[in-house]
Amino acid sequence: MEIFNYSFIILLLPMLMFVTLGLCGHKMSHRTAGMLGTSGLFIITVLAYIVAAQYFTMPRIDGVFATVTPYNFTWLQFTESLIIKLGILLDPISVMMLVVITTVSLMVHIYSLGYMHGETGFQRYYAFLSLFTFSMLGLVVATNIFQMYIFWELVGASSYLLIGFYYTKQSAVAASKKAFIVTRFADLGFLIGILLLSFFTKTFDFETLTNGSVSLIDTAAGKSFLGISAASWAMALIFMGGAGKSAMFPLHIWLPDAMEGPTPVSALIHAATMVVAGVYLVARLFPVYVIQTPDVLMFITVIGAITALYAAIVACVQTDIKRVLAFSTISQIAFMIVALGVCTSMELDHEGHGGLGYMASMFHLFTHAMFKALLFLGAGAIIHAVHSNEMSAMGGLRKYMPITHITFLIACLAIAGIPPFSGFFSKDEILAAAFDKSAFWGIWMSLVAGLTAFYMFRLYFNIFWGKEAHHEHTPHEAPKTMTIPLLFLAVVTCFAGFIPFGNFVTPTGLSYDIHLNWTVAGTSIAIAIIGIALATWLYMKPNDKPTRMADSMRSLHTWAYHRFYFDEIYLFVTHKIIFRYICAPIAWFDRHIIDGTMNLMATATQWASYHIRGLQSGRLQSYAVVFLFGALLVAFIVLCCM
Amino acid sequence: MEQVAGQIIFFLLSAVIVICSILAVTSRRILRAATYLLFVLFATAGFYFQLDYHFLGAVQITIYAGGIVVLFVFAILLTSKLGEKSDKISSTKRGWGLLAAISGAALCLYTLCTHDFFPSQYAAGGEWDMKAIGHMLMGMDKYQYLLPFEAISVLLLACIIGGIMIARKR
Amino acid sequence: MDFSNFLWMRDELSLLAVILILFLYDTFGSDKSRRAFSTVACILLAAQTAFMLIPATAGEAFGGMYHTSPAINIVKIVLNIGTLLVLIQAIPWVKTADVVIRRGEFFILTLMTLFGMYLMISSGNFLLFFIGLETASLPLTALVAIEKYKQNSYEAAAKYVFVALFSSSLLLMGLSFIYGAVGTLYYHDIALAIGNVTKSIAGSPLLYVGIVLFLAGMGFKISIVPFHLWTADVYQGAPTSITAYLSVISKGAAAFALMVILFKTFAPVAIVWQYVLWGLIVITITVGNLFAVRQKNLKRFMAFSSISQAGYILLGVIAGSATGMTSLIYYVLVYIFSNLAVFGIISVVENATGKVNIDDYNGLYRTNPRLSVAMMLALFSLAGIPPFAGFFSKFFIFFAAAEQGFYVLVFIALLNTVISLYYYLLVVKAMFIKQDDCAIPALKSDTASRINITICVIGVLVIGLLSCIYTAIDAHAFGM
Amino acid sequence: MNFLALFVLIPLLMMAGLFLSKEMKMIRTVAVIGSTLQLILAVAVLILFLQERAAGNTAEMLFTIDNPIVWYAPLDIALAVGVDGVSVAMLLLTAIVVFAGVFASWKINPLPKEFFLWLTLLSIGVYGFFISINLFTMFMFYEIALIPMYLLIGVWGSGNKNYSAMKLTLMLMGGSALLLVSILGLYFYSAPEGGELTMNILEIARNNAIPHEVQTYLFPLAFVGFGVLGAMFPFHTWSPDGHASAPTAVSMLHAGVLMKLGGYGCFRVAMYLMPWATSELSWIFLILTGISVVYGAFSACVQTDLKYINAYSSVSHCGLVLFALLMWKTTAMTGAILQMLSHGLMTALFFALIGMIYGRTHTRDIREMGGLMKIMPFLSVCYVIAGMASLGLPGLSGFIAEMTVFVGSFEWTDPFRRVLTIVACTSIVITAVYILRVVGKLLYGTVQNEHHRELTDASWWERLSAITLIVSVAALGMAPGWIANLISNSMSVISERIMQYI
Amino acid sequence: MEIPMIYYVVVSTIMFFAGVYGFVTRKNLLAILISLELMLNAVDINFVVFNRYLFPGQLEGFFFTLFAVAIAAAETAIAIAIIINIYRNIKNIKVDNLDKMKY
Repeated sequence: MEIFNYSFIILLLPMLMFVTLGLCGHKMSHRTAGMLGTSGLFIITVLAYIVAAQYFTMPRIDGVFATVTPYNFTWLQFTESLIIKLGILLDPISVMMLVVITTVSLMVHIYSLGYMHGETGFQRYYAFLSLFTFSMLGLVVATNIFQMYIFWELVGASSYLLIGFYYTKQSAVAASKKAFIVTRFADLGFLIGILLLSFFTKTFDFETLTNGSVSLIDTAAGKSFLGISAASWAMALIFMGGAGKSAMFPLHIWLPDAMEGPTPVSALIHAATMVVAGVYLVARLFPVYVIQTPDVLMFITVIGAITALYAAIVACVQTDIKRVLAFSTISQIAFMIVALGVCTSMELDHEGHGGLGYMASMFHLFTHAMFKALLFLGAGAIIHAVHSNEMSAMGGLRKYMPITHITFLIACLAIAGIPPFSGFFSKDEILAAAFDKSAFWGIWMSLVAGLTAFYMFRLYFNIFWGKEAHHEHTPHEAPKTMTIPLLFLAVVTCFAGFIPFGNFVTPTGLSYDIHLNWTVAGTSIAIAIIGIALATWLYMKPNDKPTRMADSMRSLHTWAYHRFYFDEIYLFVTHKIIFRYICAPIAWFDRHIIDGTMNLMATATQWASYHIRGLQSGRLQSYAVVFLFGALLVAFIVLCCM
Repeated sequence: MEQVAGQIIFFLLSAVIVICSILAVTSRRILRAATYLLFVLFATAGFYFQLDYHFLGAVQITIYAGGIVVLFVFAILLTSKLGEKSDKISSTKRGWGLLAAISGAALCLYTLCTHDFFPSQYAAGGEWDMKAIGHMLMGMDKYQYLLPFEAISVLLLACIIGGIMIARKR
Repeated sequence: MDFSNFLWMRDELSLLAVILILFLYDTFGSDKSRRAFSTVACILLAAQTAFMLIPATAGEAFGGMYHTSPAINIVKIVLNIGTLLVLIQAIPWVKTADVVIRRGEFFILTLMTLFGMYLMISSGNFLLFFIGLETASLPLTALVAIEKYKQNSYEAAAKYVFVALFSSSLLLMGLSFIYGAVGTLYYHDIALAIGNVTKSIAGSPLLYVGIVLFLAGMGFKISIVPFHLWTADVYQGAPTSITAYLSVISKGAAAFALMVILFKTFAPVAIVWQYVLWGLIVITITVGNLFAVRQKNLKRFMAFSSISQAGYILLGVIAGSATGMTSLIYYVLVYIFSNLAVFGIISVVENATGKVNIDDYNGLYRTNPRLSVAMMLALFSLAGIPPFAGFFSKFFIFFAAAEQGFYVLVFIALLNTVISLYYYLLVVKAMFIKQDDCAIPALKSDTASRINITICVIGVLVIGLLSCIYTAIDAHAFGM
Repeated sequence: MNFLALFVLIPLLMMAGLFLSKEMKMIRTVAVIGSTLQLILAVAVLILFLQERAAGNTAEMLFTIDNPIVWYAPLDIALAVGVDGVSVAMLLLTAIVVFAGVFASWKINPLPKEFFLWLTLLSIGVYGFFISINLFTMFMFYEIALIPMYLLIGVWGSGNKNYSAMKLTLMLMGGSALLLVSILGLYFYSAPEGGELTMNILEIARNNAIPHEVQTYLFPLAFVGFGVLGAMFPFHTWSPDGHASAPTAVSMLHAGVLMKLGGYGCFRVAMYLMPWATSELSWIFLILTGISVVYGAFSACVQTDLKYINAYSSVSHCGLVLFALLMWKTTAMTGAILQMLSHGLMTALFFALIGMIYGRTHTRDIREMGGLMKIMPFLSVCYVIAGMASLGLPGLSGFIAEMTVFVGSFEWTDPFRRVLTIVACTSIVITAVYILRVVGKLLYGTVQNEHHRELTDASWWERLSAITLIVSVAALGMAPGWIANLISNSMSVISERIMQYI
Repeated sequence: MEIPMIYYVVVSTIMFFAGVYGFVTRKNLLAILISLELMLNAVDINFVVFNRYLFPGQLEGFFFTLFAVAIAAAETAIAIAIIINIYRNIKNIKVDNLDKMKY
């Protein structure tokens, strides 16, 4: 549609920023580079808002916001039907994502001006940020699954580059490697899933896939593997890609380590945007999942639920504040995943609520992006002040950093689900959807919500209250560049819950008025308050209750502290098994057996050469004997054969 | 009668050839070996006479006995002391020799004996006329041998030059 | 008497004239005038070669005793070119004090062996063939011993003469068997007799054994395994020029003669000799290669290389077709240039420094780049690397063999080219890659060597690219 | 002659020029002018080709000569040339890599003249191979391309160079031995009974007269023959040693271009001419190449020598080329060619960078290096880009190639091919592992050796060399459409030929 | 009774292989040469006998023998020249001394 012709700038500009900063950045001053990047992003943000405004003010067709594809050109044609196109697809969720990404990214850009001040590689940092923004925007506006995969890989790479930004630090390098390889492994599943899906449906196009014109079930009918139908395999494998990016159990191990990156990066990539790509992916293909492969959706629910609980438990005992936030992120994303998983149909109106989870999930995605970015940026400000990630180095900071304190508290309240902060509304919808599906999931998720409130306030109290740690120099409030984003996000967090989200994003596209189910809401508020109260009791004032409690649940605590030893298992499998029992033997095999065979041929030639030298004895008469016997032998053979 | 005499002469010659051949290759005195060779060559000439190839027999005696054996004797006298006995042959060497000789002989005899020679009868053509032989040697047609005759002269010349070149001191 | 018979023999007669002139010149020329002897000999041979270039027609003389045809004429020209190159190459060597007194004999005997080869190739009768064979080998024994006070030289000569005599007696035995089985020694008549089904000679063991013994005798000349054992010792012991002559001319002539006889005479029993040759080719190439791999002495190395090359040459024989003949002649031609280039360089180095080991060539490129490059080109040609002539000749000979369906044989031969490449590369490695502080110093070669090596290198570079040579041979070749 | 012959003539003139030049400056000038001309020529051919196609010329091969110059008439050896989309792409690849290679060996020592002479000879072989459509000339150029390797590695190489050079040469020659047998066989069965035998690939294909049982023998010979050069398991072992020992430009040209001869030959000779055998026997080679893909990647994971890592990675990538070819769906085969191009460019880049790093640190052991990003940022960034290309980052060439291969291979429905495809897919993960391992150890982290701190970053010629390749990699990765079309048009012909046999 | 041809052939074969035995076992070069003469002579008998018994119409075997005898003489001459040369160099003619070049 022509009114969105300018939308390509949203993609082009960050790309240009990346190229400019990447190629010429080292010649610029820090200030120029930072300002260039930020102002570029500002333009994009404005454009994204204009797009959103225009899109959502468009007249609805049959009560639905039309899907708009302003650009879609052929990039690479595989076959007649399988074509990778690059284009821009605007529909409610992609427009919503555009807003989220640009907003958070802009905040992070501004914030980084202060946070990264004076770092070497400042220009590089902005270049990578631009690259990430570009990739992420490309991902959300993808018109087809292959375009999504392309940008999916690109966000992975930019995440790799940003996590490893402090490349002289061994742990950062290791973390970046881990993040990339784990997600890459998940992407393998994604790729195979795409291949399967496209093989059966003969298309990559999201529109074709989701508007019901091709049916995966029909085309893949009768094909099964290990008792599971090909359609389910395809969709489950695609989800595997999403699970990797969204750090779902058991592919979550990279995310806590990814906190080695600069904190704004964590806020942008590992909290607000990239990690929700998995959710976005499932949401994109939601019609396929919900209509054609509900069994996969069930599987998704289970994975999400396990992850949510697991991450929440682990988050309760971590001492590195960024890790707490990381596990909290995992847990919250799991909420979104569960919300999608519990959907039973596309319907979301007065007759049926089967699609409520979809709306809830997207809503939570939106709110979570804001308050989690806020949390991370706040944490960044704190780390900036105390130069440490450990809780033990903090405590009592509320006096020194009032703005940070307030904004952090708002975010904590939001994530804990206390009204009227945004988190309450979205989480409430999720719980409602879960209860809709079955009471089991509802209770389970409510429990996790309670844990969320607990660990968030444990974090909050440990940082801002409790015993004051010894500081080498007094912590001070962050500079303006850092506080402005905090304040902005805090404002958003406060009011985002009142956005009539259901009017914009629903599975069918039909408008839906969110109405709070007060039973569910009440329960969730109660649980949240219990959690907060517990945290207050334990952590508000310095005391030995936490230690005692940890002692009373020693083994659980240890296991949780070590994240249930998943890293160790992975390390064991990769280093001890794959490296030692696959790679090394193959390398050995290659050098000694394959190569050995080749060398053996050479050696055998030499050996033969050495051992037949006696033939050439130098003695005339033995020559004659050989001569004669040679002739006789030939004659004999001829006589025998003829 | 004549046939019987011929047979007796044949067996006599054969015996001389066989015995002297063996002695020629086993005698440890080199001069004796040369002498046995001479006997063999004479007996061969006898064969030729018996087969009515008198000219060939004469050539055999002239060239071999008159030429080659004399050459041998000169060479032997030049290179070895009189009465010198050569060393004993090692048994492996003899074993190889015997094996070579016997297996070779066996194979050749087998093929010769199994072959069905097609006229397989002695055709008493009698003695060829010397003039005819001379014409054949000098003729240019089929079954005439001017060209080999000329060619062998080149060979002999070459051997003379070569032999002199090697044998002379300078 | 029809003396016009001799007109068919213009090649032989002109060669004899050259020999005679040289003989008289050597005998009656003054010491001073004989200084130009080498040059004169080369010029005369060149002139004779030029004379032979006049196209010949096919025909036979002396009642079938003597044959000639354009193909045979081409072979003789090829042999002449080779001999000419050997003679040019020998010029600096015959100037050395030890040999100069035997200079006349060297040239005359060499040309006489060439005459013998002419007869071998042109004969139509086993008698003439045998005389030619002996003419081609007996003077060579004298030539091998030409440096008669050197241990290697006389040892080589003794080995050569005794093995030659042994092999020719076996060959004679074979011929006698053939004679006994067929009743004639004329090629044409033998072919008719064997081809005559009613006589059923073709199934006779006597004939087969005769052919095998004949092959063994020829195998000696071509140095086919297991009749090759003299080769290495003789090549090593003989003066380099003689080795060169033995390895290319003598071998090439014998191979061609063998081919002509097998084609013309034993075509009806082709299956027998083809199978025999099949086996012989395989072991020849393989054993030659295996021995070559571990040689230190370059001349001995070239001996084994030439043994394995003999196996390749026989691929043209086994094909038994016109293509086979073409590719064989072509192969020999290329082989002459490549091998003589190598021997030319060996003799330049040997004459100047007395070094013949491969290790002595370490670092040669740094001191003598041109020699090294020439050597490398020649070795690559021998190994069959494009774009040098050897690649084409190898390809064509494989082509000929494959045309007749000998794919397995071609395959084995090809695998052996890998081994052969290995040892040729060893020499290249010595020259180009290895470093040596006491490398052979920069040499100044004389005009004759330069001419020789230049001609050879040009030949190596050009023969393959000029298809007209192959086409010209192909136009006259004949098959079974 | 038509203008394709310039591909051979220009290098020949270049050799003449090099031969006559005396000093370093002159040598460089000649080399640069020559390689630039080649590049221009390759681009020109590409443009002309596209124009012809756009003009509706749908002949299988373009720029063929109507009456080829007959060279050896009795054997039907003619100087027949012609190009299709694949050859054009390959010519361009060669020209680019040669161009980059000249700059990468700017300071070659000792014997610079000889080095460039050999390098040029090598490129003649490669160009000649790609433009030939006569089996004989193809084979001839193939061998011409092989032999200079020996001296290039032997004289200018490093490490265990004698062994490597010999091994490489002999193994490749062994491969060409197999090849020759199959070429002879192809010729003798090239026409139906009584027809005129031919060496011309197009005519052989047109006749399509090779009996099936003959194909059964000839196909494996031809495929393995070329497969050796394509580093097919288990005939790949020349590659790690050879690449490790070769000098920079030679590794570049060898891995970048020469190995492509293998893949190109595999489809142009083995598959195109023997479609029946391809459809019958491809499963054997699919298994072997499938093993190559994974095996190479796994082996690369534990290597410590930079060049070994890259060589094994080449085994893996080139295995994917052959793998995709054997899937003989148009898409898969197109992917194979894209993979050839991609691998050619990025591996050349890799080797160039490794050479440059080695030239400074004098070690290639990743355990002895670290933190190079600080010391030589340009080279390090290039290395990261090369690594990203290798592990298939979108936007760089590796991605589109791999994806095309996988999508193409996935068109098969039988479980055998499907499982193999999935196995091959796993290589993208393993590739990531070893690439990141190297990047992590080599470029990131702290400086291992204090002496390395004094090292300098790339000089202008090194930059030029690397940038040329990076631009090509990125161009291919970002705008693959046109080149994929170029290739798939040519590939569909072959694919359809084989398809008729199932 | 006429003497069967095969008798002659048997004798010649025995002579030939006696020569082979001598060639292989003798140490003195001259003795080896003597053995060679036996071999050559044996073949001559073959030719003559085949000619006389089987193909008496032409004298091919006869002439072959004639020329072979001449060639044998030439061969002997050259061989003896070489042997004498060896004697001049090392003062003996033991074949064992001729194995300096090997392998």
